[in-house]
Amino acid sequence: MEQLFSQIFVGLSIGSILLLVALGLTFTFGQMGVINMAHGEFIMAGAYTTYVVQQALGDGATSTAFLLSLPAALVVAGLLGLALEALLIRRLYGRPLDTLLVTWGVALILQQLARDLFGAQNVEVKSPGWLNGGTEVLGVGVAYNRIFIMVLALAATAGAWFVVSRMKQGRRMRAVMQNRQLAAASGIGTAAVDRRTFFLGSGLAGVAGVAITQLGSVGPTLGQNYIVDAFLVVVAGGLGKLRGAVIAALVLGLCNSLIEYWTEASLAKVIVFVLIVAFLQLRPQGIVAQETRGLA
Amino acid sequence: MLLAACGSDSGDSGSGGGGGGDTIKVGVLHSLSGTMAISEVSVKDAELLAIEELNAEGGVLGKKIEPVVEDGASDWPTFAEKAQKLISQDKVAATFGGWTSASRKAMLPVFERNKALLYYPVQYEGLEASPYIFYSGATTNQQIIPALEYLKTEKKAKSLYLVGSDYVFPRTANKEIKAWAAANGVKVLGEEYAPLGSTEFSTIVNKVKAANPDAVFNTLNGDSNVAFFKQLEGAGLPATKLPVVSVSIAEDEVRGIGASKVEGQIVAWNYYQTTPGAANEKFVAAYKKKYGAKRVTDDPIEAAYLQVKLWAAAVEKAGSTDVEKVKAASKGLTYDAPEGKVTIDGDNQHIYKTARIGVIQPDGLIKTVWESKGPIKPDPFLKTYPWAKGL
Amino acid sequence: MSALLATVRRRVVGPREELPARIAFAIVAFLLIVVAPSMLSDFRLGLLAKYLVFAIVAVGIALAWGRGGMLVLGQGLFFGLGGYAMAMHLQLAEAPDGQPPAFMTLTGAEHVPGIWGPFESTAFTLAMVVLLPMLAATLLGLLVFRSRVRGPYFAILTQALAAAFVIFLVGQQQFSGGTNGLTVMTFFGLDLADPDDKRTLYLIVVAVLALVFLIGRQLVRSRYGRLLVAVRDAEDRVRFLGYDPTLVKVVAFAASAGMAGLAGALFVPVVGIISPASLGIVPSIEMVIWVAVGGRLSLAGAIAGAVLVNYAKTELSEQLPSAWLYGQGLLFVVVVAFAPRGIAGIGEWLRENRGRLRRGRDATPAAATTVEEGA
Amino acid sequence: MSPQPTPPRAEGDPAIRPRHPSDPPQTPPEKAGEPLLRIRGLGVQFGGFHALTDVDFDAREGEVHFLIGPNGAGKTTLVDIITGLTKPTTGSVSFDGQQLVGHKEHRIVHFGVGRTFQAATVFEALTVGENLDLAASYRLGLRRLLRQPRGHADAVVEALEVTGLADEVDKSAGALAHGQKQWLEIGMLLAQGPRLLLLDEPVAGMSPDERTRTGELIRYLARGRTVLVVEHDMDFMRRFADRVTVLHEGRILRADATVAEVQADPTVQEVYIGRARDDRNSAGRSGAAAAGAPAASDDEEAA
Repeated sequence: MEQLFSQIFVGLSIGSILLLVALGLTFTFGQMGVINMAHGEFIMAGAYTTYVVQQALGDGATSTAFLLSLPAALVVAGLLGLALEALLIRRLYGRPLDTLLVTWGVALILQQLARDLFGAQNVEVKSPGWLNGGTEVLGVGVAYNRIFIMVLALAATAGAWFVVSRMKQGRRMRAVMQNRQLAAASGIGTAAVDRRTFFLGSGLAGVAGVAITQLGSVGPTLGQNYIVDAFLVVVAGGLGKLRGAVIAALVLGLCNSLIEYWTEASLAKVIVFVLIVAFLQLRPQGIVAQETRGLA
Repeated sequence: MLLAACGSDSGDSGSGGGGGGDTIKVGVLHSLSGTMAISEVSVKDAELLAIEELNAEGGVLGKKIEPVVEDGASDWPTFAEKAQKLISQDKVAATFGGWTSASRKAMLPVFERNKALLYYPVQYEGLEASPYIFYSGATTNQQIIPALEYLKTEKKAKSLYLVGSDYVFPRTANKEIKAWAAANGVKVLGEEYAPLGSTEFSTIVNKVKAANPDAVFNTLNGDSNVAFFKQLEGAGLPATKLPVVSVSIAEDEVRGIGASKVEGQIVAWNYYQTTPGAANEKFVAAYKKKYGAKRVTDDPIEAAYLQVKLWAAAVEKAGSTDVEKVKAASKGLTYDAPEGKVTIDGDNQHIYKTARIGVIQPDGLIKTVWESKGPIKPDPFLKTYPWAKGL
Repeated sequence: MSALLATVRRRVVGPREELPARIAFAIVAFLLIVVAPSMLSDFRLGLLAKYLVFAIVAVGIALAWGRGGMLVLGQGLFFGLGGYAMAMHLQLAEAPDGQPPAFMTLTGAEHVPGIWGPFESTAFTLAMVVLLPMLAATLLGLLVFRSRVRGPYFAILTQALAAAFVIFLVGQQQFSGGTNGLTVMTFFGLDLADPDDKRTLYLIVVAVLALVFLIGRQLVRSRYGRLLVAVRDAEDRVRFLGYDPTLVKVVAFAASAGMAGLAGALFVPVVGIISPASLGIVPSIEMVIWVAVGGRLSLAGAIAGAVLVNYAKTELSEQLPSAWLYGQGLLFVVVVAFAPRGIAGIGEWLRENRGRLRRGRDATPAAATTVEEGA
Repeated sequence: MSPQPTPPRAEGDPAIRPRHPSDPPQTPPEKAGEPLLRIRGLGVQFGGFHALTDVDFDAREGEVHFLIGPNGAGKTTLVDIITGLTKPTTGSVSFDGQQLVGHKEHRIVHFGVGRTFQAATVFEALTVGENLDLAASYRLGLRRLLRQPRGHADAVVEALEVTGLADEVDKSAGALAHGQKQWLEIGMLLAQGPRLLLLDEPVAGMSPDERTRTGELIRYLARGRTVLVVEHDMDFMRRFADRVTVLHEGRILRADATVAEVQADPTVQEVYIGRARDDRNSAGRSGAAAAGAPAASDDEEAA
């Protein structure tokens, strides 16, 4: 029983990591329909930002540096996203497969750039003291860094939800995503909205990068580990649906941890992939579907 | 156009070439790009240092050694392809290369086919002795078995949990460990593998915790170690409560992981930067002088360095770079390496090595806490161990 | 009026430039069969063989992606199925009587895994090399296309499957050899160390590539080929013409999978090893770039792309490993974003504009210069 | 840029001569036998929205049956249901005794039902001839599809002839003028030899000449077939319809009537005039719609 609780906690913890890395994609992929394969590299950029901030502030200020990295990573990754949107993606609207390949090329370049800037060796991001160690809740050992990531995922999701549904900016965003022509005709500057959506989506990847520094060390290929999972979360959740992404991330996290407990890590990953493919057979539109009429 | 671009470098591939002209060519074949570059670049650096030193002393057979450096790109077919290129196009006298078992397995047929020499510098899972490969890293009985003996005698461990990355070395090593454990009255409570590069160890840590072993034997690769140790600590199992012996973390990896994250962990190797002796002091100084004071030496780096010196000594002794003559001259050859005196075993072309157990210090260096009584004879097939019969 | 219709009725529709194409085919065949083996060293010829193996994959991708609009990011899966099937057979064949195949020294297993059994048979293996990937693709295609998963979703799904396949192979070391993969020394009596035998192997690769190219060409030029283009551009319209787009796509997807499997099977003797590292997300997407560079709409372009990109990789990564990684990224960006028709597009552009160039600037533009991409 | 569409070539062929108002009605509706298409109790909901409610509808062989109604009346939805694109919530659609509901789109085509779309969809990367050939080949098995085609089938030649696209046979369909694309799409239907044709706004965006030409095409098609036309253009309807059914807010307002009956129907006028007034108010359009000529053609809307 205690083991089951333990695994449920692990599942929620994996789920919150998945949610964090996929959150930005619900904007860029889900809403704009842009398949940004460099999303993983934006995560990596967020992680390296944490490293740079830490180096700049010195050893004494680990805690401050870490907290400061959150907004810094948001801005750095967001700006990278903005540049990508302006230079390339803008020219490729309506060519989703080409966008996918082009952004993959950008991902390769960013990886090599990281290698040249920071070395092929992984770099170490020190954890603030309050993230080390753990405690026991209901007989279940919980690490502080995992709790932090859950809280961060929750906060980021709430923030994203707030922007989308409560702010004027967010309403415009939704208007553009639902009907680009109509929105343009109603006087919304769709290009500006696209830019902001992309900034937000990419920035969230940067925030995820900060969290991921607390799991392992930081290297140029860090983003690659998450990109496929992140896309699967968005696809399974239903495009552009925050609610769907949350459910999908948590369900996938739980599936992963429970299956891994009964089998082994590699097999669990394979089984989860196969389950997603099977699920998409039943519900190609994902968990939360947009009501549409016909195909048009 | 394409054909012209491919070049027309024809010629036969004789064995043990590289001797024409004023120089002797040798191949240096490691991953300079891709995921393995992290580890292999340092090893390549060590080999180039050794070559430089040899050249400064006049080369071998009065000729300068000319290294031909190739990138295996962390891709096993590329290793095979580049090995073929070094042999048939560059006609190198010998090749120093490889890190992963997979890259060695990919190159092995190439060297055997062409009757050319490969020197391989990394500890590995054993169960191999190619007549065309010299193994300068440890085999199982020089690293893993001493580490197990240490756990059993010094740490009084009666039960073990095995955790490794999902690839060949951990799986094969764990098979050997289980056989050893069965014969030594030690219980293996579980065996878990994480996908390479994985940073998600919560479930594995939960399983370890539930099993409550006396010690963990860790064959995780590089980065995964950080996540594993962090999650162990988060689950209330720091190094002080649960000893973990790792066989894939050396000083160079600690540099990337961050010493603070693995401080106090136990490792098993044959050489540390802190290993005493004049030969090592000279080696460490030379390495830091050439590559920077921040760089560290470790077991594979030292093995890479010493294997170049061993090859040169064999060539001098044979008076030729001919492969068969070098092989013959290598039998029983000794050399004063940084790790101490090493000897080539004539039968399996492995090296006698001293086993050393160490503990990672806050500064990232490793302090020896136990060492074997003198160099251990290499036994890749574990023929002298009755418990290993079934393997 | 009726005279015009009479000519329409009689005219052969389709290939309009049959002769130049045949001459080009003959020249390339001559270069590959006669010139290359006599001019290149054994090592270089081996490399060329590898490039040509990749070209086989590229033909399949051009078919599925260029013609069918299915961006296949998981060809590594099919390449691997063919490759492992062949490697299993070759390892069994190489193993001395009564001894286990070479990879088992590591796993220490007592018995050859059951799944290896049928691969003792040469006929079974040769069939499986093509059929196994085709079956897998058919099954996947029927499931996925029927629920109208397409475009980027399909691409991501195939990518995830390639990733899952790699994790599976690595984890099932007892029958797959794990990360080490499987190495082979011989190929149906050919000794892979022997230069003459390697030359024979090279010629086999050339022959298979020619065959695959001709099959691909027939597919493209048949009514089916047009149907595939129609499905790419307006899948729903095709449905209302009475065709089932699912089946149309499955055929192209399965054909491309079969070609990838065949290539995988030849990759094994040419390179001597097959391992999960050659099949994952990154190698699979690299396969797509060959085709993007060569020209996704042209089978010949795809072949040229595979050979050129891999040649550039060999050369550049030898001299400037870091530059190659930037170069590869840039290649993706520049070709896909700004020259989606690739190398083949240059030739087409020249042909389309030949008249105009000759006539000068004031001449009227040639009709229909826009070939829309089916992205 | 694009060449002018070929002018109508109808002279000399009585079958595709424009119909004059003085002509007698071609089909005696009351006397026709079993309807080819019979729809009963059809209803469909999207979420909570009732797109169609309790629709009964018949169409007989040889008639050109217009389906009219304001936007959102459910015309296209009805066509979607007949062709299998949308699944109805209730009701049945039988075609020549064959139940269509529940069959996949491509199966329904094999029963002899063909349709066009509001926005002409032809395969732009293929030539005109290839488009028609593809349409004509839909009954071939995979083995024959894999052969390289030689020459054109009679059905393709007929379609070229009737649509006046013979000169453009090797032209890429993407390079055709707008009207020509519409004709090509109709020609593709023709090449398939269906017994029921559903045309969704076939004259949207066309010039008056092109409309006339299209109308003639439709009359040609109706020989031995049933043609169901969804249209906004009242003038076009008056010139070419045999029978008219009016839909409004998902219900049948007037079923199976003649043009004259519809024009005289006060409820129909009310629906259209009310709508025309709305249009005027919202878009500031000049009120072209007078009683008897209910709605302006909706080119902009259909584009």
